[in-house]
Amino acid sequence: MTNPVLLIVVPLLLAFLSVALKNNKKQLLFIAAVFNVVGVFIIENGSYVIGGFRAPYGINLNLDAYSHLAVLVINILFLLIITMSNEKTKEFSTVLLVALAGLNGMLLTGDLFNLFVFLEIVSITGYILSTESKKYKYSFNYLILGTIGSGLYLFGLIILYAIFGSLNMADISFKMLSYDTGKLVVPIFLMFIGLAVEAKLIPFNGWVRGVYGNANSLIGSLFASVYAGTILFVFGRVFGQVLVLSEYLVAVFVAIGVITLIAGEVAAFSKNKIREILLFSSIAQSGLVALLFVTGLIFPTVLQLLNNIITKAVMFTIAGKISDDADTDEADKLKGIFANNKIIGVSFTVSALSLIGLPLFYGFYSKINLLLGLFSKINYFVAAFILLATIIEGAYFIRLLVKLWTPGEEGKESNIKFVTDRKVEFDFNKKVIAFMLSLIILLAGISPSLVKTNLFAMNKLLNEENPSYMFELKGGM
Amino acid sequence: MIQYVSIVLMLIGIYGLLIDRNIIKIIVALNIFEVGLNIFIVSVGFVSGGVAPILTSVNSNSALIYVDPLPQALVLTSIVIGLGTTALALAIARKMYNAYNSLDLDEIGGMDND
Amino acid sequence: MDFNALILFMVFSAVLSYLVSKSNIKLGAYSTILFSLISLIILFLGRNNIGNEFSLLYMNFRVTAIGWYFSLIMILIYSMTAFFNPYWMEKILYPSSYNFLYLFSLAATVGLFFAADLITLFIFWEVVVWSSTFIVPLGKSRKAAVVYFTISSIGSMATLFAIMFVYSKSGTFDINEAFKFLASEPLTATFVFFTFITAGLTKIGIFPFHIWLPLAHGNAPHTFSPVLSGGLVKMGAFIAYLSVGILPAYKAFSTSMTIMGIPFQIYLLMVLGAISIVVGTLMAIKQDDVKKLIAYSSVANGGYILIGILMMDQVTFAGSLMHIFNHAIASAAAFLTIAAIAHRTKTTKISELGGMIHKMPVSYVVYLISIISLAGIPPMGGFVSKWLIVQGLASKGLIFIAFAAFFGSIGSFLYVFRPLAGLFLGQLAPKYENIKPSTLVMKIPMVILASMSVFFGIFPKYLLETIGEIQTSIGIDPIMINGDTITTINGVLNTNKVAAIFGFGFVISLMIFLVLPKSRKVGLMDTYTSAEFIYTPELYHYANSFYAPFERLYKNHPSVEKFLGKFAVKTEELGILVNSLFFSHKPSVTVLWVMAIATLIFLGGVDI
Amino acid sequence: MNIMNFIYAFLLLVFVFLFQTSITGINRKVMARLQRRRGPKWYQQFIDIFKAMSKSSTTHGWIFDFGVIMALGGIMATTILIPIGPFKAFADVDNIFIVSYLLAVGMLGMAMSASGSGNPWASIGVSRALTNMLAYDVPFMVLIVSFIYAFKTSSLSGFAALQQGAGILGWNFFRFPLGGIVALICLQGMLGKKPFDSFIAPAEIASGPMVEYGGRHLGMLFLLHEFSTFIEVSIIVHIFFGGGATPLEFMVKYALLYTFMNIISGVFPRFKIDQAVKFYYKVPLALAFIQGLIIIFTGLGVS
Repeated sequence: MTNPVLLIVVPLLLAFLSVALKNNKKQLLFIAAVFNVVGVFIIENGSYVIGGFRAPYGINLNLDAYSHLAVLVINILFLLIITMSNEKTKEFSTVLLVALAGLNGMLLTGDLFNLFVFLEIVSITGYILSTESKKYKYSFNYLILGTIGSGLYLFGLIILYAIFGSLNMADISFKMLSYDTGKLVVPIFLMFIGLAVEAKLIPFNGWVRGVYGNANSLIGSLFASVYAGTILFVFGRVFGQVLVLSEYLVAVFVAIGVITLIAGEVAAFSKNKIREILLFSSIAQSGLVALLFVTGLIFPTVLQLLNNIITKAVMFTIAGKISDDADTDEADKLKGIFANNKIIGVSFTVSALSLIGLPLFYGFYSKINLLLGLFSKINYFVAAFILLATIIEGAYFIRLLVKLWTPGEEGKESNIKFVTDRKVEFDFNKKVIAFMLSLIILLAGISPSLVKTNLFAMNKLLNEENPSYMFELKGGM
Repeated sequence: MIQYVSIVLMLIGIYGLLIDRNIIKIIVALNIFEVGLNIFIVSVGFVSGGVAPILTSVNSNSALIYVDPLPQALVLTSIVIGLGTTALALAIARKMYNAYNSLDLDEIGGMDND
Repeated sequence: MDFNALILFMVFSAVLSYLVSKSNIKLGAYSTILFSLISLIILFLGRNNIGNEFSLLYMNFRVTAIGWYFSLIMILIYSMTAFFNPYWMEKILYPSSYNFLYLFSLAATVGLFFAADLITLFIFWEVVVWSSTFIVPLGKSRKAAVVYFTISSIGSMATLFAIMFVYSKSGTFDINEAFKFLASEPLTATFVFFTFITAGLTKIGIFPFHIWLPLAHGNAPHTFSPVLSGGLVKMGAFIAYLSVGILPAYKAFSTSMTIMGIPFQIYLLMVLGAISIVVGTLMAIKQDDVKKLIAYSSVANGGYILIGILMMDQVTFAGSLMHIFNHAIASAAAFLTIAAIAHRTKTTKISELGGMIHKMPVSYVVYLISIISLAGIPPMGGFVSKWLIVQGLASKGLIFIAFAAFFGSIGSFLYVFRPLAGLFLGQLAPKYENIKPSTLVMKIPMVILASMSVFFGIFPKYLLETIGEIQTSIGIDPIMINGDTITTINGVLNTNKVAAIFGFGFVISLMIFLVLPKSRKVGLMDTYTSAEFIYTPELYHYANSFYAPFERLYKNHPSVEKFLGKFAVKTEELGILVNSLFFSHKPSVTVLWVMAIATLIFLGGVDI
Repeated sequence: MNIMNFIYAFLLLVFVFLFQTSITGINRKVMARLQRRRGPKWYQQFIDIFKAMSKSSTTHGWIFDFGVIMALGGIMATTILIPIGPFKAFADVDNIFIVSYLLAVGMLGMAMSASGSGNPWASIGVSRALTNMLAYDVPFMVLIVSFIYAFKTSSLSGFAALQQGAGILGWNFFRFPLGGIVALICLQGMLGKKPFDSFIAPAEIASGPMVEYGGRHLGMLFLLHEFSTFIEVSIIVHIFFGGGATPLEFMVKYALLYTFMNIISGVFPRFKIDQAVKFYYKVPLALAFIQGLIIIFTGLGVS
C-alpha cells in the first residue's frame, strides 16, 4: 500500500527546499505537482494512521472513494492551472507548494481538528496569494474574515469535542447517530459558519468580490477552481457525511444555499466585468453545491462540483489573462475579443455553456442527475429554484459570450471593424490546456458513460443510493 | 465560570472588529477574540479535582481523576496558528500603510463601488 | 435509408461543411445547400421508416408520422433558405461557424421531432436553442440573442421541470408511456400540462413570450430570419401537440369545468393564443422594419396554430397542421424576398424604400403570393388552412376566439399591404435607380416556395391526405377529403372549383381590359398633385406610419417589453443591493452578518 | 363542374351588371329627390361606364394594369359564387368564408393598382379603406360564427333556405333583431356609404384610391364597384332577409334593402376613420357579442 501522506509531505518538503534553491523554485513546484498527480494514481484506498496512535485517539488519513476522487481532480487541476499560467508561478512557488500540501491534507484527513490546521494553512496561503494584486485592503478583509471563520469553526469543534470526547470524524459520526441532534444546533452551526466563509456562502463571503475580482490568471483560477473545489469537497465531507444534521439545521442550511444561489446569480446578472460575473457565478455555484450536499445527495453534487471547478479553471484563467493584458475586464470594452483568439474563445464558450448546463456538454449530465436526485427526494421547490437560477445564469453568460464574440453596434450588423483594439496574446500552454479541457467537457457531455465507466469505476460508492464513507472505512478504527 | 469569561473575551474581540476602523486595532481585536477562544479550549479540558495526566511516582494510581490533556495540545497549535495569522496581518497592515498612507479603513475605503 | 443514418449524416455534414468553409468560404456555403437538399430527399423518400425505432448513444428515437411531417417542413425551409447563404458569406463575421451552426441546428431539429423519450426531446430542444442563439447576434442586434435565449430558457426550464416531475411519478422517460398516469389525476395533469407546454409557448411566441420574435427575427442575419420564422417557431407547435396529443389532456380534464365543451385549462391557453393574434396583428401594423413586421405576423399566425392544435379535433387540428406548413413556406418566402432586397439596398425599412417592383419584379410576385397566403386569401394554401380553423371554431361556437381569428385575418390585410405599398410600390427613390435584380440562385428558392403556396392552395389534398394519416395515427378522425372537396360539418370547400372560378373571372376581366382602348405609359411622377410641382420622389412617397389614424388609437398600449425592461432593471438593482449588503470591502459588515445570523440561530435553535 | 356552369356564370355576370347598374341609376334619382334635385336619368350610370371605357387613358406600369385586372377578376369570380334566389352557377361554393375572402382578392388587386400609381393620395385612401375593413368586418364575422354554430351551415343558400316558409317573421332580421342591426351597420361600412366613406372622400384626399384612374381603368373600376355592391348587399339579403324562393323575390328584397341603405347614407355626415373604428368596436361589436352569446347559450330565436 502506498501511503497517501506522501501527497502532503512531498510538497511540504519541496516547499522548504524551495527556500534554499531559490533559482529552481518553479521547477520544484512543477515536480511536486507532477508527483502528486502520479501519486494519486498509485495510492490505494484505506485508512492510514499517522503518528502511531490508533484512531480514534490518533490522527488518521482516510482515502476512500470520495476523497480519492477529490484529490485526483484537485491535483490534476492544480497541475493544469500552474502549467497554464506558467509565467506567473515563479514569485509564489513556495506558497503554492505549501498550499498544495494543505489542500491535499484537507481532503485526506480523517480528523476534524487536523482539518482546522490544514484549513488555516490553506487560508494563509490564500491570504498571501491574494496580495499579488497589490489591493491590500481586500487581502486584509479576507484575512480578518478567514480568521474569524476558522475561529468559529474551532469554537464549534471544541464544543463537539466537549460533548463526544473525540475529534475523529468517523467516531463523532457514530456517536451522533445515538444522540439527540436537536441539541447540537449551536456547535454545528458555528462549524458551518467557519466553513461557509471559505466556501463563499452568503452572507459570510464579503471578501470574495475584492479578492476574486482582482486576481490574475493564475490566482483567480486557483481560487475559483482548486481552493473552492477543495473547500466544497470538505464541506460535503463534513456536512454531507460526518455530521448528522437535525431537520431544523437542514432547513436553515438549504435556505442559506438557495439564497446564495439566487442572490449570486442576480448579482452576476447586474455585472459587466468578466471576473465579477465569474466570481458571482462561483458564489452561486457554491450555494448550489452546498445545499445539495446538505440535502444528502452526494453523487450528483460531486458531478456538479466537477462541472463548476473544471469550467471555472478555464474561464478564470482566460478572464485573468485578458485583464492582465488588456488592462480591463469590462465586457463592454472587450467587444469581439474572441474574434482574434478563436481557440480560447471556443474553450471559454464551451465552459460557459457547460456551466449553464446545456446539452451536449458535461454540465447537462450533472444537471439532469441533480434534478433526478432532488425529485426523488420530493424537493420540488429547491429544484424550481435551481431552474430559476439556470435561467438567470443563461441570460448573463449568453450576454457575455455574445459581447465577446460578436462586436457591433445595436442596429448594425456585426462586423470585424467593431472589434476592440485591445490586444490579448494567449500563449501556447493556455491554448492547449484550455482547449483540451473544453474537449473533455464536450466528450463527457456527448458520452457521459465515458465518465461513468472510467473516472467513476473506482468510485463505486458514489453510485450507490445512500453513500456514507463512514461505513466503508469506519475511520480506521 | 472561566468559560463565561472566555466567551465575554470573544465577544469583546468581535465588538472591536465591528466598531474599529483602525487596522492595528482590528488586529488587536482579532487577537483578543483568539485569546478568548483559546481560553475556552483549555477550559474544556478542565476536570474538577483532576490532576495532570502524567504518570509520576506521586500519583501512579490509575483510578485518579485526570484532566483532559488533549485541549492543551490543541490550544498550542491554535496559538501558533494565531501567531502566524497575526504576523501576516501585521505585514499586510504595513503594506497598506505604505500603499495608502493611512491605517484607517474609512480613509482607505470609500471605493466600495469600484 | 434508415433515419439514424440520416441524423448521423446531418451531424457529420455540419462538421464537413465547417471544414469545407475553412478552406473555401463560398464552397462551404454551397455545401449547406447540397447537404440540406440531400437530407430533404432522404427524408422524403424514407417515409416507409415511420414506425421504426432506433438509438444513438443514450438517445432513443421513434419515427412517427407527425414527426416526419414536421421534419419535412423544417428541412424544406432550411434547404430553401440555404440558397441565400453564398451571398452572405462575406458579410457574416464567422462564415464557417455560421455554416456549421446552420446545419447543426437543422440536424438537432430533426432529432427533436423523432425523439422517443423526453430526455432526448429536451436535449435536442436545447441544442437547437443554443446553436441558433449564436447565429442571431451575427445580425443587427446583440440584445436579440440574449432575449431570445432567456425567453427560450424560461420555457425549456419549465418543461424540464415537468419532464422530471413526470419521471419521478411514472418512472419512465418514454414519451408514450410517461404521461399515461395523468389521465386519472386531473390536478397533477393540470400542473404538468401548463409547465410542459411552456417551452412550446415561448417558441411559438405566444403572448406574453412573444417579445423575442420581433427582436430575433427582425435582427438575425437575413439568411437566418426565414429559418427562425418559418422553421424553428414550428418546434413550439410540436411541443404543443405533445401536450394535448400525447399528454392525455382531454381525458385528464374530462371532469374539470368546461367552456363551450373545452376544458378551462385548454381554453385558457386558447385565450392566450387569441391574445397573441390580436397583439401580433396590432404590433405588425405599426412596424416600419419589414422583418419585424413579418415577425409580428408570425406571432399572430402562431396564435392560430396553437388554437388549432389545442382543439385536437377533426377539422381545426387538420387546419392547424396545414397552417404550420403554409405559414412556414409563406413566411420563409416573404423573408427571403426581403433578404433579396436587403442584399441590394442594404436596408429593410419600409420608409427608406419604395418602387422596388420596377427593379425586382420576381421578388415582388413571390412576396405577393406569400402574403396572400399569409393573409388567407384564395387561391393560396393559407386560405384552406384558415378556412378549416375558422370552420372548426364556428362549429364549437367559440365566438371570442373566433373574434381574434377574424381580427387577425382582416388585420393581416392591413399589415401585409404596408410593405407592398411602401416597399414595392410607390415612388422609386433615385438612389435605387441602378440596382440590379436578385441573382438567379436567389430566385430558385423564392419561386419554388411561392409555387408551393399556389399549388397547395389549389390541390390541398396532397397535404391533407398526409395530415389525415397523421390524425388516424394519433387516434382522431381524419379530415374528410374526397377528391379536392373538403367536407366539414358546416360546409364544404372545393378548392379546384374556387380556383377555376377565380381563373374564369380573371380571364373575363383580362379580355375586357384587352378589348378596351390602349393606354399610354407615363412615369411615376406624372400624377395628380393638386397643382403642386414636386421633383423629389422620396417626398412623394407615402410610406411612413401608413395607418397613422389607426395606430393613434392604441399608441399608449401597455407592453410586455416595457414590463420586462422594468423587470430587468429591477433585477439589476437587486443585484446591486445584494452587492452592497453582502459584499462590502470592510470586514465589519460581514462580521456583523455573521453575528446577526449566529444570534438568530441561537435564539431559534436553543429551544428546539 | 362543366362548360354549362361557366356559361351560366357568364350569364349571371351579365345579368348582375344590368340589374345592379340600373338599380344604381334609380338610386341616383332617389338620392336626388331626397336632396330636392331632379337627378340624372335612370340609365345615366350605363352611360358613365361606357363613356369611361371608350376614352384613352394613361398607365403607370404593369402593376397598375395588372391590379385592375386582378381586382375586377376577383370581384367577378366572387359574384359568380352568389346565388340569386334558387339559381346558382356553381354548386357548393356559396360558403360565406369563401365569399368574403375571395372578395378580398379584388380589394387587394385594387389597392395594389392604386398604390402602384405612385400617388400618395391613393395610398392614403387604401390605408383608410383597409382600416375601415378591419372595423366593419370583425363584428359581422363574429355574428356569422354564432349563426354557423346555431344553424350548422355556412352557405348563403343554406341560411336562406332555413328562413323560408315562415313568413316575414321567419327572417333572421326579426328573429335576431340585435344581429340584424349589426348587420345593417356593417353593410353600410362594406358599401363604403356615409358615414363610413372617408376612404374615398373626394374633397379631402382627391377620391383616394381612384385618384389616378381614367379611361378603361376607370370604367373597369365602375364595373367593379357595381359587382362588389351586389355581393355585399346579397350577403345580407341571404343571411338576414331570407334570400328568395324565386329570383324575383330576391331581386325585390335586394332593391329595397339597397335603396334603404342609400337613403340612410343620404342623411349622414362623414366619420373620420379613427372615429369609425372606435364606433364599430364599441357598438356593433358589443351587440354582436351579446347576440352571439344569446344564440349560443340560450338558443333564443334559433327555433
